[in-house]
Amino acid sequence: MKPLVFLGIGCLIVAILTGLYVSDFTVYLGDDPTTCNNCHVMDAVYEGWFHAGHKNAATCNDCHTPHDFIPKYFTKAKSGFNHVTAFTFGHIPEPLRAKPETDEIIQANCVRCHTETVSMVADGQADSGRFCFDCHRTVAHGERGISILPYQDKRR
Amino acid sequence: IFIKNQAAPVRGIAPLVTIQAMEPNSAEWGKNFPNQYSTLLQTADNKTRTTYGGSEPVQKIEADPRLVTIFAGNPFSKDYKDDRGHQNALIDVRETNRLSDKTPGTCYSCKSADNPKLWANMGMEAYDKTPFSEMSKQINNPIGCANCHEANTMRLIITNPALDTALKAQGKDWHTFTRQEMRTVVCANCHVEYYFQGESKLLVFPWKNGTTIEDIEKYYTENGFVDWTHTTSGASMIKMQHPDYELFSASSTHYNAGVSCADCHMPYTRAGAVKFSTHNVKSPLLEPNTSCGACHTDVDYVVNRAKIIQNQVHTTMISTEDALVAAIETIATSAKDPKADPAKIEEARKLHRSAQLRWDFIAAENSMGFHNPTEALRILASATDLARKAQLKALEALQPAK
Amino acid sequence: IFIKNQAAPVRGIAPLVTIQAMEPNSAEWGKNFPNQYSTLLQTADNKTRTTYGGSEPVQKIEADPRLVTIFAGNPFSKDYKDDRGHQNALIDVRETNRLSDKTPGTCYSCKSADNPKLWANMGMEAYDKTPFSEMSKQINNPIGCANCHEANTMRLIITNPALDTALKAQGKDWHTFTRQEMRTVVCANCHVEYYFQGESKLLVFPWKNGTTIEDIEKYYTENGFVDWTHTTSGASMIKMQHPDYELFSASSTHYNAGVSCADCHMPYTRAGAVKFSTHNVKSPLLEPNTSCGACHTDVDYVVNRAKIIQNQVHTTMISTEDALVAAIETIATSAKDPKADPAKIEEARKLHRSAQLRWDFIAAENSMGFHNPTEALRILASATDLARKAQLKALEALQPAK
Ligand code: HEC
Ligand code: HEC
Ligand code: HEC
Ligand code: HEC
Ligand code: HEC
Ligand code: HEC
Ligand code: HEC
Ligand code: HEC
Ligand code: HEC
Ligand code: HEC
Ligand code: HEC
Ligand code: HEC
Ligand code: HEC
Ligand code: HEC
Ligand SMILES: [Ca+2]
Ligand SMILES: [Ca+2]
Repeated sequence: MKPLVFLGIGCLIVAILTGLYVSDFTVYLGDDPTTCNNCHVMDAVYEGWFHAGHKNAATCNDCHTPHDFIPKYFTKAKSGFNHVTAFTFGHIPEPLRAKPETDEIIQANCVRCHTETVSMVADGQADSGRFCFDCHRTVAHGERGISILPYQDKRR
Repeated sequence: IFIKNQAAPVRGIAPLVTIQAMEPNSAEWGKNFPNQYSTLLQTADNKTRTTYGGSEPVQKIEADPRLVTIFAGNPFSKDYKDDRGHQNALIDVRETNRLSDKTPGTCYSCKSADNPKLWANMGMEAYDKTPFSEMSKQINNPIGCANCHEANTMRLIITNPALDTALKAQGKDWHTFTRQEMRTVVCANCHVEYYFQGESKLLVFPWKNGTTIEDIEKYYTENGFVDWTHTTSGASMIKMQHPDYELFSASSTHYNAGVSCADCHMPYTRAGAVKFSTHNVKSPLLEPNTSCGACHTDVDYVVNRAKIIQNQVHTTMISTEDALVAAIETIATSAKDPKADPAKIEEARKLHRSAQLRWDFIAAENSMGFHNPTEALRILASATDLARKAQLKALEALQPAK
Repeated sequence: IFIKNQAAPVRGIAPLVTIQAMEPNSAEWGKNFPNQYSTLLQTADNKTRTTYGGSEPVQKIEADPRLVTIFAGNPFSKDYKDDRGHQNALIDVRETNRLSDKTPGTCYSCKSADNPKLWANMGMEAYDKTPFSEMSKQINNPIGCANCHEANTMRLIITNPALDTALKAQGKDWHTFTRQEMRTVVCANCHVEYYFQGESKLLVFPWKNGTTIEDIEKYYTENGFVDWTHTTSGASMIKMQHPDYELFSASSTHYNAGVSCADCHMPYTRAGAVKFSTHNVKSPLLEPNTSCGACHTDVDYVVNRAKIIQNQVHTTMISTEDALVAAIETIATSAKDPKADPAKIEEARKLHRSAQLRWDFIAAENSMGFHNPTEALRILASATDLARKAQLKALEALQPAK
């Protein structure tokens, strides 16, 4: 009996470690944008970011994760889990779309960096019900349809 | 939480002086908000024309003489200029040839920052009953902060009681609107179709059935209102006035996408590191980079599309006018004929009214269709059809009954 | 399996077998490209309807009986179905009641992957001269890879000589087009207005003056072409056929923004980790998330706008049809009257032709105006005006000369 249990636990550990290894676990701890681009389903957003205004200003995590330590790693763990399971089991939504929580996180990060600029207009007198990127639609990832679709050249 | 995540004091609005409720003098408010005030003053001096808009007071009835026939019997056949910046509102309403001895105070409703206080003190009924020349004594300030903002909080509010009533009649309460909605609705204080109700000339917006052209026509048909009798065709007419808000909000692309009037007409501008809403309200085509550029990266492309749309609407509108003129003249000729069937002439006149109020909904609107391109063209197409049907009916009136 | 980025060789095009130039059998090409092939086959079985489109072969003349009057004397008054997927092209052209003994081979031009090879071997003139029933023997494959691609390189190419000629007549050479342009132009092999020139029934696209409706009308007026004589009004008519490309490319919002037919009708889909263009070409409203979602974040919003646009166009189109029917009947009545002025009747017929070819440009186009909303409505508005003018002219023909 006992050896079997140990064998089972051993297998589980091996399975988890293999999982962590093949999914390149450690890279999720850092801030390098190429981490995200590890998944070629993210090619297009990576390319879009690379060519848009913020490349020199902000990496993926500057916008996509909260900037307090604990929420940051919680978000990383949660979305990392979503990412890996989605990718491993093939439930890849078509097209990729930011979730509502993601939108809130991004918005907070826009304001975090641009506090002074928006101090007069983002005064919260009433909920404006929209995001910075409703107007600034292309700052992060460039034009949609050009960036979100891969391998396409623009007509003009 | 994240949207409202800044503590109030950091938000940049640090009032220097306290403003009286409904303060009519914008210069007072300007002490706290110099950028907004100085840009508001700039609306006085805008001069540039665009293809179909801009800030020159072009005389429309000279530019397009069909309008003289179309408005026969109405003051608009005498004087009808393109609008210009908010600072000119008072000058322009006083100088127009459309005024007469009978003009009521109501004509000041959308021209002055004195109104909120006057309405609060004397009530809108009394205000509207007072003759225009009489009211002039109490009106000193053009459009200003008090028309759009609550003092000190700077919240956008509805200041025109007619709008409050019109929204209530549709079961809507503007106090529940989001900030983004207010950035549109605050313009509806003025940029809307209106009429003067009854003897007291009370300002009313005809929205009880809704705000589409069909809803508005139904409203006027039900309550029997007539603006004037067309002196050539004899039809009982409605004059439409600046239904910018109604056309825009009729499910246009931009309205449905949550874009507001202020997004295009009061885009953010920078003064130093801080951005604020420019209060130099004018044609967005004069500065499309700020106006359209935040949302549309390829500004040349959108400006070009806007031109194409305006040209399509303009061509169609001119065809509608030709059809209206033909209808008016045919009705006049038939009506003079003693053999004409009076019932059919009456039908022709009703068709003329229906056609023209549709056309005017688009013609009196100020964007040459851009605010809602497909709705504008749909309405013009049906206006043309109705005008031609009026003409056909007038001819039919001369046919011997079978 | 999917875990890491796939190595380059597995992602790209690694041909297993070499394909003969212009190979008519898509199954052969399918050995190299199973995803494209299997999705192409799916076009055989699409059945779902949308409000104005989809893949059911709805009989339009039953759904809208005005069409029987409008097409009086033309085969379209007998059989006019909604189109369906590319795999059905051969079945549908063979089964339609529009065929007669005189139908030329030309009717196969847009229905089969056998064409490129046949045109190369026998020349288009000979192909078009051969009677339809005769050509049937050599046509075995529905639309397939050879209609759009060069073998092995898989480059998009123009395979229909009529398109090559039409572009040349405008001074354009498709070899210089970008890949994104080809993603639209390849559809223009077929989704365009055409006519059969002269006795040999040569396939020609009427684009010498340009591709707007006004350009096309001018072309037909200049060369005197007549599709058929309207049996009720007696007018010399033009039947428009599927000008999807012409309407879309008339400065529509999406065309000007650089969007191609394939972006909406062949969006990228994923099979495993591989992305490819779906070849199951159909209504994008059936899968808006993949189709519109690639560019628009709020898919519900755009689908809703598309519905609003289609409804506006449909309402307007029905008014145009009512006007056309009225014109046709009035001309017929007047023409029978011995007192009618024949010159005026002729003018009325010309107006009928002009009105109807405009209406048909939008009616025969397949998106209920969505491909170019404002242009569609502009054209319908002028079609209505012209139809009513035709009716007025026919009445005028009965008036005693002054
Ligand atoms: C293992 C492959 C992979 C890696 C590495 C990866 N992603 Fe993703 N990403 C995906 C997949 C698959 C989805 C779609 C699944 C979903 O919507 O949850 C996705 C969806 C997203 C979304 C949209 C959904 C949401 O959560 O709002 C965002 C934003 C995102 N990724 C950001 C990132 C960032 C930032 C990184 C780097 C820190 C990253 N991704 C790394 C595979 C990956
Ligand atoms: C400057 C801020 C910023 C940076 C830097 C940034 N993003 Fe984003 N990201 C956004 C915004 C804004 C959106 C759109 C959210 C929306 O429209 O709801 C977005 C959306 C996404 C989405 C969802 C796709 C979509 O179109 O909704 C993915 C996936 C994503 N980002 C991944 C990344 C990756 C990977 C990187 C780094 C290569 C990155 N982002 C860098 C701001 C940023
Ligand atoms: C990590 C800090 C950071 C974050 C997060 C960030 N920005 Fe920026 N942003 C910058 C910096 C630094 C620049 C100046 C970049 C330059 O000039 O190259 C900039 C430039 C801009 C500009 C002007 C340049 C352009 O591309 O048009 C806009 C607009 C802007 N940001 C909006 C946003 C919005 C909207 C978000 C959230 C989606 C955001 N930013 C998130 C740091 C940030
Ligand atoms: C209603 C549309 C709109 C919204 C919402 C909006 N912006 Fe802007 N923003 C603009 C416009 C227009 C400008 C251009 C001002 C100029 O260049 O004069 C601008 C300018 C900026 C700039 C300066 C760019 C530069 O070139 O230096 C930054 C940074 C910025 N916005 C960030 C934000 C952030 C952060 C938010 C959310 C709190 C936000 N914006 C919300 C319209 C908007
Ligand atoms: C998406 C951008 C946009 C929105 C939103 C918008 N407008 Fe406009 N507006 C325009 C354009 C473009 C013109 C045409 C200007 C021209 O022809 O020069 C215009 C013209 C006008 C004019 C005439 C200006 C002139 O030059 O004489 C007025 C008045 C006006 N709009 C008021 C409004 C009101 C009120 C609202 C909201 C109910 C609104 N607009 C919403 C873009 C917009
Ligand atoms: C208190 C009434 C009132 C309010 C509120 C109001 N307007 Fe006006 N608006 C006017 C009048 C009156 C004029 C014409 C002034 C003239 O021609 O002398 C005008 C003119 C304009 C013009 C033409 C300017 C030009 O240079 O041609 C634009 C654009 C405009 N308004 C947009 C707006 C927008 C956008 C809002 C809301 C943010 C708004 N208005 C709110 C009354 C108002
Ligand atoms: C419900 C608000 C409202 C009322 C009431 C109103 N106006 Fe206006 N007026 C406007 C707006 C908005 C504009 C700018 C838009 C336009 O001209 O279409 C304007 C523009 C004008 C202009 C300048 C452009 C032109 O048409 O020559 C004059 C003059 C004018 N009004 C006179 C009057 C007179 C006279 C009355 C009374 C019969 C009146 N207004 C009542 C809102 C109003
Ligand atoms: C025609 C209507 C109108 C008038 C008149 C007007 N405002 Fe505004 N104002 C607006 C709108 C719309 C906004 C945008 C509010 C928002 O985004 O919530 C605004 C915003 C503001 C803000 C917030 C910061 C910003 O720039 O977005 C201040 C402060 C302000 N106005 C001050 C003034 C002052 C001072 C005056 C008079 C000198 C004035 N306004 C006159 C319509 C008006
Ligand atoms: C606050 C954001 C915003 C502003 C400001 C804005 N737009 Fe748009 N515009 C949109 C959105 C959202 C759409 C809908 C299509 C989409 O989802 O991309 C759109 C669509 C359009 C279209 C396609 C619709 C059609 O009928 O062809 C044109 C053209 C256009 N805009 C022109 C302009 C012009 C010109 C201006 C400035 C006067 C402007 N826009 C200002 C957000 C905006
Ligand atoms: C921006 C997206 C878009 C583009 C680009 C586009 N279409 Fe469409 N197309 C649509 C929509 C939406 C419909 C309406 C479908 C419906 O009503 O179900 C449609 C309908 C059609 C139909 C009829 C489909 C049916 O359901 O019966 C055909 C055929 C067609 N398009 C061909 C073309 C061709 C050829 C081009 C290029 C010249 C093109 N389309 C470009 C979106 C597009
Ligand atoms: C070789 C000629 C040819 C080419 C090339 C062609 N089509 Fe078609 N298409 C047809 C024919 C014929 C039909 C109708 C078949 C039937 O009804 O049996 C059709 C039908 C369609 C339909 C209606 C499908 C449905 O289910 O209702 C769409 C959408 C369509 N085509 C889009 C396109 C697009 C987009 C392209 C270019 C990428 C294209 N077509 C290229 C000939 C062609
Ligand atoms: C220039 C290319 C072209 C030529 C030539 C052509 N067609 Fe088509 N045909 C199409 C396209 C594209 C469609 C799908 C779009 C549509 O139905 O509007 C189609 C659809 C059809 C359909 C199915 C829908 C319907 O209308 O019932 C039939 C049947 C058909 N064609 C018969 C014919 C006949 C018969 C001829 C010769 C008189 C012919 N076609 C010539 C391109 C062509
Ligand atoms: C109706 C026209 C049409 C037909 C028929 C057609 N294709 Fe395509 N095909 C296209 C278009 C458009 C593209 C997009 C090309 C691009 O993006 O450059 C494409 C792309 C491709 C690609 C490139 C990868 C991709 O998916 O984008 C391959 C491989 C391909 N097709 C194979 C085939 C095969 C095999 C067949 C026959 C089974 C076929 N095609 C039939 C129009 C067609
Ligand atoms: C390849 C990119 C792309 C695709 C795919 C696409 N669009 Fe668009 N769409 C655009 C662009 C670009 C504009 C122009 C406005 C802008 O610049 O934001 C636009 C504008 C629009 C507008 C506003 C124009 C108007 O006339 O009201 C609507 C509605 C719209 N799209 C609906 C759709 C629908 C429905 C689909 C799918 C059938 C679709 N789009 C697919 C890129 C695209
Ligand atoms: Ca003006
Ligand atoms: Ca179909």
